Amino acid sequence: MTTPLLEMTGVRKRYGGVQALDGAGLTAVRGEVHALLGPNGSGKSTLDKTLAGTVVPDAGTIRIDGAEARIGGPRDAHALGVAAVYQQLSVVGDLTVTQNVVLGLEPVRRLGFLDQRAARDRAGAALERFAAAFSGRLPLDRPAGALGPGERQIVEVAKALARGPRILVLDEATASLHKEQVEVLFDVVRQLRADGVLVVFTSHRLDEVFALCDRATVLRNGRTVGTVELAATDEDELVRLMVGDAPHQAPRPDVAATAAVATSGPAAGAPSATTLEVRGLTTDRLRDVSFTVRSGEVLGLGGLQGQGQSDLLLALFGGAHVGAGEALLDGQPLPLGSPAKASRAGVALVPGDRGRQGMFAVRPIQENLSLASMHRRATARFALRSAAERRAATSMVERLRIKIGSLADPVSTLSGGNQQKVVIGKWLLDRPRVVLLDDPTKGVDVAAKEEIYAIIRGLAADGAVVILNSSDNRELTELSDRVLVLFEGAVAEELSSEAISESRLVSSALRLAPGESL
Amino acid sequence: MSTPVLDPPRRGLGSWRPGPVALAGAVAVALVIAGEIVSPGFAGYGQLVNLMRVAAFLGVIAIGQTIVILAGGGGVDLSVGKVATFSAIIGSRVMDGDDANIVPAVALSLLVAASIGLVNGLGVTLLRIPPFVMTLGMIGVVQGLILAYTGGQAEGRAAPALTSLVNGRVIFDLPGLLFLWLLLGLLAVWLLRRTTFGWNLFAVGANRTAASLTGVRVNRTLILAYVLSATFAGLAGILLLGYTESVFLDLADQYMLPSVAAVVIGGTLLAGGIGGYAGTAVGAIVLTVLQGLLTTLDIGGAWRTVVNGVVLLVLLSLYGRQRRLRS
Amino acid sequence: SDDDGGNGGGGGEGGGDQPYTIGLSNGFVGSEWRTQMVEGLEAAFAEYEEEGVVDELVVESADTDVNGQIQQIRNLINRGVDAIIVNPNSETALDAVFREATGQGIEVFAIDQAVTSEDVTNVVIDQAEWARISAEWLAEQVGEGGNVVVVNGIAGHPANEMRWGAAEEVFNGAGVNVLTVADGNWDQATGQQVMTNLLATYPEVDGVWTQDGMAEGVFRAVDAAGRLDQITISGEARVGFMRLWGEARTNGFQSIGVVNPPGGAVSALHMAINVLEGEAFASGSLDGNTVTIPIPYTVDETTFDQYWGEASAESDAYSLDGSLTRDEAAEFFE
Amino acid sequence: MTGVLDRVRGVQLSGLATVAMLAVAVVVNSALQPNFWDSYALTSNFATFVPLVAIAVGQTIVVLSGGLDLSLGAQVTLASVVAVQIVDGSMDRYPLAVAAALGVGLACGALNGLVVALLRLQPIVATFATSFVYSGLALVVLPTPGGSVPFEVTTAYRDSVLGVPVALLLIVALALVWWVLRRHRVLRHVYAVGGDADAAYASLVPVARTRVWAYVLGGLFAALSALAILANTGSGDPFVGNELTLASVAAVVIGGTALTGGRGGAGGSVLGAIVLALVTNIIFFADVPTDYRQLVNGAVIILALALAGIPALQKRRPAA
Ligand SMILES: Nc1ncnc2c1ncn2[C@@H]1O[C@H](COP(=O)(O)OP(=O)(O)OP(=O)(O)O)[C@@H](O)[C@H]1O
Ligand SMILES: Nc1ncnc2c1ncn2[C@@H]1O[C@H](COP(=O)(O)OP(=O)(O)OP(=O)(O)O)[C@@H](O)[C@H]1O
Ligand SMILES: [Mg+2]
Ligand SMILES: [Mg+2]
Repeated sequence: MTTPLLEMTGVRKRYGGVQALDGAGLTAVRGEVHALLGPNGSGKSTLDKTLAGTVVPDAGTIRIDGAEARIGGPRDAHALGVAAVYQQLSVVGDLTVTQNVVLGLEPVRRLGFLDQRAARDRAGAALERFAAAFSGRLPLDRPAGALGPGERQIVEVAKALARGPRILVLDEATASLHKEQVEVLFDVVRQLRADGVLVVFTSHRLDEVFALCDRATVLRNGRTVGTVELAATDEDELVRLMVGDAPHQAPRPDVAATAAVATSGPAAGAPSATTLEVRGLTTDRLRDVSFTVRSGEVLGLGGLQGQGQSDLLLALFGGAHVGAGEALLDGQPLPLGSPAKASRAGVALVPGDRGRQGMFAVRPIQENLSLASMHRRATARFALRSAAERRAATSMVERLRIKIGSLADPVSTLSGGNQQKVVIGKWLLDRPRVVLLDDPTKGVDVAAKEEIYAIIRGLAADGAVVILNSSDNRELTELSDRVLVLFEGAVAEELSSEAISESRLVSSALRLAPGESL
Repeated sequence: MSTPVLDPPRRGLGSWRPGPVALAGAVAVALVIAGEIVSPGFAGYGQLVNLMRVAAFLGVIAIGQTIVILAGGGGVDLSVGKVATFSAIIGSRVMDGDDANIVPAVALSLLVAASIGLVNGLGVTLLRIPPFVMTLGMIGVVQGLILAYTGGQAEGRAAPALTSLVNGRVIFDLPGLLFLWLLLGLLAVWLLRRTTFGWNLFAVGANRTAASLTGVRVNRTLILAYVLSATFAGLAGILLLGYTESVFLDLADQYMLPSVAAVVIGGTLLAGGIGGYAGTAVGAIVLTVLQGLLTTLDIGGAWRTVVNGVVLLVLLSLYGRQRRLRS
Repeated sequence: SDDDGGNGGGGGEGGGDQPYTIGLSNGFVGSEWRTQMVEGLEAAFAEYEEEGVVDELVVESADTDVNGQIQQIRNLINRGVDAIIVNPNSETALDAVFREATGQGIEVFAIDQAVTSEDVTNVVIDQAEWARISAEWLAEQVGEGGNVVVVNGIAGHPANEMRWGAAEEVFNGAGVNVLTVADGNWDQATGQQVMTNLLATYPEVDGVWTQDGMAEGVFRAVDAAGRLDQITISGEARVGFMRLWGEARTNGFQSIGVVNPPGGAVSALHMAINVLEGEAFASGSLDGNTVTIPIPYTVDETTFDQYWGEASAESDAYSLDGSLTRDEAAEFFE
Repeated sequence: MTGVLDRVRGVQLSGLATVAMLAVAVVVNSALQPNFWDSYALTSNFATFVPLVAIAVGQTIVVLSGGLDLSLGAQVTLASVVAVQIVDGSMDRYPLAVAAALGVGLACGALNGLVVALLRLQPIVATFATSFVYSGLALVVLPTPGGSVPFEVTTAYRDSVLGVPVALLLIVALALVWWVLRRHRVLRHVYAVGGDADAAYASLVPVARTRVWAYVLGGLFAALSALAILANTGSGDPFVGNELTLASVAAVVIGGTALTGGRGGAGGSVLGAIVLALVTNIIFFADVPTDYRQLVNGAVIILALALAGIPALQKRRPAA
């Protein structure tokens, strides 16, 4: 066997009290797409970052082409031919797409003056391969901040490619992409493989892993538990590797049954019948959306991502400017235009962008969980009682099985999946009547996903109105009672429960006539 | 961590690091000891009480500054000094040396201060003027108000009751001012750690978008923060009036930037969302002790200024540091 | 005239061109002293106005830096004034703009703080003399070998340096020990805090020499330490301080207040009118470009009752004042 | 897609808002001041603008990098007193004095960059601390006002070439320097670091070095401001520049640059500085009663700050 292109061994990294990596390793050869898998918080991103130079490990060796590599920063990694697409994007919103693609490696003339034409050419060349993923012309001169999340993700990939890497790290690079964009990306990755590049690929979507990757290394609790040939492995086995030998944990029944019951205050009791009726809702990005949902129902939102699903949820929560239309909750008009009022009317939103919209990274887990509902427990809605707050938060931590050290730790120290549970948990304490979920399992591992599914079902069972947007058609199929397929901000089709299937969702999203197949 | 949390963070013994409050406290003690060495008498009981008394004004002004800075988004209130001055000027004119007028005088001063804070808050939220320049502009406006109100001649005098409240010795020869400060400090800590307002404030400072999408009334919280800032500044002005007994046109102006420095030395991040008042209070003491120490050093004004800057830098590098890019 | 026609008004046309327009440039408003200065000038101006000698007083008064004051003066030039009375923010940094003014035939008078420019007539009291009077008094009180501390204004500020230079000489000559020199920013509250620190670390102090705005703060600090009977304070001629002084007199407290008159602006106005009328300074009244106006009077034990009687109705911030009469001003001219 | 439109409109608007304010200020000022367009008035006005314009350009660069420099005014003071001590009235030594001023700006900027980028102190308080160091040193260098600038320099500064004030040419030159810098890699990196330091770091931008550069450039512009002040005042003063600091921040914001960094440019700040200076003029020539002038001035400045923010207001309306 030839020397592996990349060999990482015994990598350790500690963050305060958290041992993120505890002797992790990864060995891969050139011309390979190597999956890096593991549950949330298992250390995948941290391992990727030690390779890309943004994290300096406490211990461990990295060999590239057999030679020991000292990677003290991104520049060292670059010199060794490593380029990375991070889970947290590194696109600068105020710079144009071109400027982002060449950032840090700008072509210059004499004395460091920029060569704008060369920059444009280079960016154009890098984005050319993804032309199919952009609807119109390549947005070379647009500020990156004006692009949609999927487009931004593509720019990020193009930026990494423009660096001509020997090793390309893709950390959940498909999380914000819709199906076609994923296909374009996969084609590019396959081309790179053919050119001898090593691609380290992390995703929680196992179908993608099987479709693209050759081998997979699995991390658990910061340790490498094994590397498998994917051709000789099935999904169950992979899952078993990821979650360990412990029997695949089914959600505890009490989670489903009582998830929506707040700790203090009257028990929810018999589910009251609630109806949400939306009439002619029109915003910048929505056109005349109307529908009705009843308590106990999960209404799915399907279609290509970016067709207005997130905007619909945001608008119902008062986070978008509403041009026309109204929403009635049990016949009472819902105040649109103020999230504060919406939340007091009993609406909850689990937003799509957890980091930006859902959590307070530097604040303790305690506060993150308490915030939405604390006024209910406070004396005169003002003075907090710490015991009550702690009890409420602890109950949620237990119920959702959030893996934490202490309630006082900043929520940023949790893994992505556990952060997501905190974001959901804060609303469960508020006993919402309408729950709006925007891609609630994005970046969440298999086990946590199942738990979140149970929570969603429990909410509906308790009589809440649930509206769920998901980029994962399987998830929609599994959870929804009905699905509204959106296209360009309007309802293109409504699928009743019998009609919901993954293939139907795909074809409907692409606006193919029913029956016509892909 | 000085973050107001309900239970203390668990730390391994090996990773123990003094929090900003402890560190700032240690610095204060070190400065006092250094002071005693270079000029004996500096650590005497009477002098320590005096230093604490002087620190109290900065400490009270910095309550509001802490609140505003915690609110994030570049939050800072540069108008605190001017507002304190204005409040003292109003208070002095209305009470005019008569105990009977204390209540209306204080009420009017605080009301005017709070309204200035309200305007700051409205400018920052509704007009979206960056706090730094909004409150900077407000300095000019308040100075204008002072001139228009006084015609350039401050009048009146502190009421004797106010003076004895501030300067009078209560127990252990401690002036009433210190007990007032303690009371206000506890109020501030309670407000930040144990009220919905406090937690909303931290949330707004940590992530404004997320706060709004969690149902927090962001603008209301911010406006209240600026109102509180100006009100505490106004209160400090009144206390300063009790201390000096008479006012003049730039009585408290010099507290503008030191109030920010006290907050930062106390470990609160200017980016918002992290910190608390306990640190600020110690920060105010540190700065005051430093000033006292520099005063007693006979090194000439120019070098004294240089030393002041250098020591400030050292203090800041002990704590107020930003996070690294590389972990 | 070298005037390029830009400025209106009567600049550059020589004397006797009534009525005159007078400009005032004041670069600092954070003090009552300055307010008194402006108000005094306005009152004196009104008298001339009634006589038809002058028609407009253009006041530029705002907190500003040297640049801002340059802009103030340029605005006055553009306004076409005949004379500018300026309380300068810098001894030297306005030189160039003063040349612009005189280049357009405008007469410029500096008050309170002398400037270096040859194009300007300084109408000021002798700051060194002002400091010397109180320093000599204090030196006498504490006696040879006595210990004093000093609470000064702002280090590097010309008036501060001039005053302290003179006072230091007095103390050296009298064998008085200066324990330390601290800065009180010409600010009562700072003065009070600084003095409190000094009292703790210099227990052996017998006297304090301080300058105008800070004396009241110093007094309160010494009073709070209960040491008014041991420590002599050089005070100021301001109502606030004099009230404290008067109250403490019954216990034998003594002090001194040398008047630093805001009315200097009025004296300068009289001079300006004379100059605009074409009068020339008498030989001997000019020292270089400086007319030194006498210090009006000094408040001390012997004169306290007299001056307190006149001033006690004023507010605390009121400075005892004095200015030349028109006749006295005329004596400086040929 | 509306996002893009909003954005493009926003960018143009923020420039437009400043230009509109300038236009209004000029119209109002010339209406109130009959001789506004006369040669002396023009020359003297521009002569007053240059120091603030220069320091505002420097502040812009620091702000774009995500920082703030509260010591720029003290740097102006220090650079000016060092230069005036060297030149001491002699034209022969003027080039040396210019070099020394720039050297001071460079050194101060480097120290600020060091404490902010390498020690990672928070810019507002760190530069507040260094401002003590610089203003203290200025007093050491020049304990009391004095020294003189060569007559040739002060005269040339007030002169005009073919009817165009030299000071105006200097302002144009400053804008030109900015225009050139914008085309340099360092400025691109400044924008990236101010926009998103983490992203820039991960994208191979030398973040710390870029921050140091931003403060150094700020210091160099402060030095230029010092030279302009010297030419304007003709002599040295150890307090001369200190109050320019806060005004420079106001000019930056009125010019449409975001204090959060990464967005804006010095072109706006140049106009913003001029607007600020004109406001003072307007209030003077409008004969606002003395006691109310400062009030009106403050209110007008807040109004200008609000107007400068309107484009951002429109841009931000759609949530998320
Ligand atoms: N900057 C940090 N500070 C503190 N703890 C951290 C930090 N980054 C990661 N961690 C912790 O390290 C562990 C590993 O995190 P990492 O992001 O590598 O997990 P991951 O496998 O990528 O998870 P996910 O699938 O959710 O992305 C987690 O427990 C996380 O909480
Ligand atoms: N998330 C919150 N943070 C802080 N204060 C809150 C929050 N939610 C509500 N409050 C406070 O509670 C007060 C009352 O709110 P409101 O009347 O809308 O609640 P409600 O809908 O009546 O509550 P409930 O749902 O329990 O009946 C508000 O003025 C607000 O200050
Ligand atoms: Mg990850
Ligand atoms: Mg409610």
